[in-house]
Amino acid sequence: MDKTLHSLADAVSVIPDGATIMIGGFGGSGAPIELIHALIDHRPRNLTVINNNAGNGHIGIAAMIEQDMVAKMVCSFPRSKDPRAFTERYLAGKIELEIVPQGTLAERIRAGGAGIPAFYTPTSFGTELAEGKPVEEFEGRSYVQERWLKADFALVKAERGDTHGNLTYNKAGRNFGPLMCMAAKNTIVQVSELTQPGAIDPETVITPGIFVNGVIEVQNPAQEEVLNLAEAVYP
Amino acid sequence: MDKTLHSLADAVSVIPDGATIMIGGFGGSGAPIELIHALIDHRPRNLTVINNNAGNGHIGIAAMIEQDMVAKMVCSFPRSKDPRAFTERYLAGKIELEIVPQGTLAERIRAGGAGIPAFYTPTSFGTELAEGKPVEEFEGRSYVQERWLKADFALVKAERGDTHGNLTYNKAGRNFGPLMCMAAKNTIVQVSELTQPGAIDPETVITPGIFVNGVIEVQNPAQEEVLNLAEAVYP
Amino acid sequence: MTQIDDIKLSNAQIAWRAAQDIDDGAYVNLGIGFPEMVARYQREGCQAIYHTENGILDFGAPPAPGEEDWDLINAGKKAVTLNPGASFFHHADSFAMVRGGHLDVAILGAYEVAETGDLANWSTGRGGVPAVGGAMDLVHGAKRVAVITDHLTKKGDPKLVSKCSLPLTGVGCVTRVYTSLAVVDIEDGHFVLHEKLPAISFDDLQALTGATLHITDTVGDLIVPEL
Amino acid sequence: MTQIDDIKLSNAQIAWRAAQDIDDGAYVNLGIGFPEMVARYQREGCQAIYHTENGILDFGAPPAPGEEDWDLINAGKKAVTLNPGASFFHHADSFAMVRGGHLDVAILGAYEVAETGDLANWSTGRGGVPAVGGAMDLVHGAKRVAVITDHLTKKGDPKLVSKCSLPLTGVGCVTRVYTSLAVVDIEDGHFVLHEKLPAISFDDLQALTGATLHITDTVGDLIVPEL
Repeated sequence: MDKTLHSLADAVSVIPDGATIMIGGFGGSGAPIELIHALIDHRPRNLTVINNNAGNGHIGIAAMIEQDMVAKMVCSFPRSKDPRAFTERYLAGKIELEIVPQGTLAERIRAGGAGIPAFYTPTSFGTELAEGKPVEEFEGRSYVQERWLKADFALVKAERGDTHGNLTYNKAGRNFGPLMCMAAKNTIVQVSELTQPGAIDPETVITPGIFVNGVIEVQNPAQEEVLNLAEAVYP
Repeated sequence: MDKTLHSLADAVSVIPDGATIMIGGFGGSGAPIELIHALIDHRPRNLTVINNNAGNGHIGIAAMIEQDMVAKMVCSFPRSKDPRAFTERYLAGKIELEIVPQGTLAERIRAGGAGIPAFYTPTSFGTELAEGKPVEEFEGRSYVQERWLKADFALVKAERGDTHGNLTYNKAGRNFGPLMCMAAKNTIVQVSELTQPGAIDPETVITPGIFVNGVIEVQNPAQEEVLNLAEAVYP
Repeated sequence: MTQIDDIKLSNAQIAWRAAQDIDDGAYVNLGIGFPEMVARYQREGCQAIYHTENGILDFGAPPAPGEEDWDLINAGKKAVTLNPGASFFHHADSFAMVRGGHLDVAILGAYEVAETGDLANWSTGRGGVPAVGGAMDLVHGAKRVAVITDHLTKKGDPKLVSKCSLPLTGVGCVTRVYTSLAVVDIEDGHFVLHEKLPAISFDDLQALTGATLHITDTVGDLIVPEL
Repeated sequence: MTQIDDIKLSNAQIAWRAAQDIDDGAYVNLGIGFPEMVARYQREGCQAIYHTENGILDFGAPPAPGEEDWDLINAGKKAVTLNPGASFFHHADSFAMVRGGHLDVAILGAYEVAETGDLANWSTGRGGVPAVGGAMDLVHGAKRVAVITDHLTKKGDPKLVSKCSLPLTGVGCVTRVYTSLAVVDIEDGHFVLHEKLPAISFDDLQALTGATLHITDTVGDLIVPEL
């Protein structure tokens, strides 16, 4: 078994129009810029993108939005230093938004990966984000029922990987990565260093390979924040 | 801040009669034998114990049962090589049993730690273990509603720990430990090696200290399976 | 009727047959006991990755006697070793793998399997101490749930039945049964005969089966090496 | 009435006051923006442990300019450093800490706080792009949810009200409000005045507050250093 992918273009070539894609990252930390830019080259349209944010500047998810690839964003915080790509299209009614509290977003993704179709959370009870959702009382307190979130694909950035798909992450770049790996039918991961099985201590594996379908090595990957500070634009 | 506990006796002295206690371990792996035996010395009664199993031989949880400390076991598999302590009392109606599918047990404990009062699982649908539980259909499939599980105390065995309560585990001894640390009001952990904060790589911490109330160093801890092979008895 | 005991497969042979359907790189959970035997008969050139409920992926063969590390065990509490690429995780992550549909196949034992795919394998319903372990999770999680079993109970009753009489482990979950006499698929609420021992006639096999055996395609010969 | 602008606390002073209630070893989440300032004024000998939603426990001060590691950021996407004893975890574990009641205190900003403890701090309700982040999780998770805020809006309206007019972040969640004029507790659906600036009279403070200020015990003087 070898899950190695041999080019970024190949890695994302399987993603069709209309796909739902989870993209790892919190702001720029953990954003799989090289995979996203390869996806922009491939240019599927009408995508639903699940990410904590909605892009920043003119690279990464913001660039996907600028290229009119994204029909809907599912996120907790569609704001950034330079949110124009999303903001303009949202205010013009050209992109749909599902706003989800951050912890609920994380838990819905985990639930999708863990086979839990629904769960109850105190989060959002009594607010407009709970409208239309079932409410149930447990032990005298009210909770909102939330559903799992799954995707056709996940694009994730990790630090070390092996050819079986075992992963470690870099610092707070971990964020949604391990959850999204679980919740997508096809999880594609870019790693800074691709190793043979056995090179990662089994105690320190964060994402076991069972959750990963393909790994591609991208040495010295770009950091979204650094690109934005340099006012980078893609393509 | 220093969560160091200075004796096993002190560590468990806060556990009163009637407490609900989660005890880590899967069979002998991860069983916090020294903490359990200190608890036997302290001898609270009428306890509810949550563990995957129900003791083996005449040490650990089996010895707690033999000392008539346990009123109820919550577990998935109350069988072992030498299950007499539990079996005899169970068949005599002297100990209560709540049998929970293993994955549901794990998820209920995680839910307790994560503030999720209830969730839906396909597990046990249509079986006698789902009797009396709400059933709901999602996307054409039926699921059983399960509730969170919490405890007053957790007794857990870890490998390395620091004085802030950050933990790593040893191999498959990890099992329920990280979940139980989350789900108890007061989590007491024995570690083979107690270090200062900073000694454990932040990337490799399995249980962050926020989930731990007290840590005590027990160097070269006993392994339950090894004790049982030697036919050990406690006290 | 043929003397069944003379022709039926041994447990090792049933395990061997089940192992032939496991692909290279498949993620597999083997139930405690008899199903663990399947790992011995992996096809040449195929390396499945074995999952154990207690938090290991890609464990290997048992260690040499005396070399056991009792913190490195499988769900049956037997000592194992690690393959390169192994990982450890806690129980909630382990059952996220199970429940979340990440395992390619789970192979379990059975008291009874119904033509509807219902499985009874955790309780004889006769009192004693109930113990379920991870069976109820596995049957609703793996992409494919297969059973290996003798075709008959020790008393000679069919284990393949129209409706389970024992407490259920799961509803409509089994899709293939490897028995000592046949390989039977479960499709749309029916047993469909996939392979049978050449030495047994269809009618004899039907007589030993508690529900109608359907035939939708050529029935293959169940041929297994001496083991 | 006193000239409020002459006597009211600066944001730094409000943050300082809130910091005085944080114990040594407390697990604390500070909202993005103004609340982050609280970390600067920790009491002598007190070392709180700061949590950030994006998966760090025990992060420290910002790095020197030019030393930023952009994979080491807080929820406000600002670069941070690590203290000894820090740990990383994924977002579901991070919000298990939040939702599971493991944080001792969360300190958040507010548009409005109602005497019922309701908080509005995520949406001005005026259109634009909604963005909630982790606020709705934090208000229902931490053992203690406190707010720091100016006592009045920029237009001079009370931010402490009988009922929030803006979209809610959470219901009945806030238990203490540190304002530019007072420290107000929320108990059983009432504002209870805990401390006020010596320079403002109770009546003047009441006039600037959108619901009745109750007094159940001695009202302390809100005394804060120059900052």
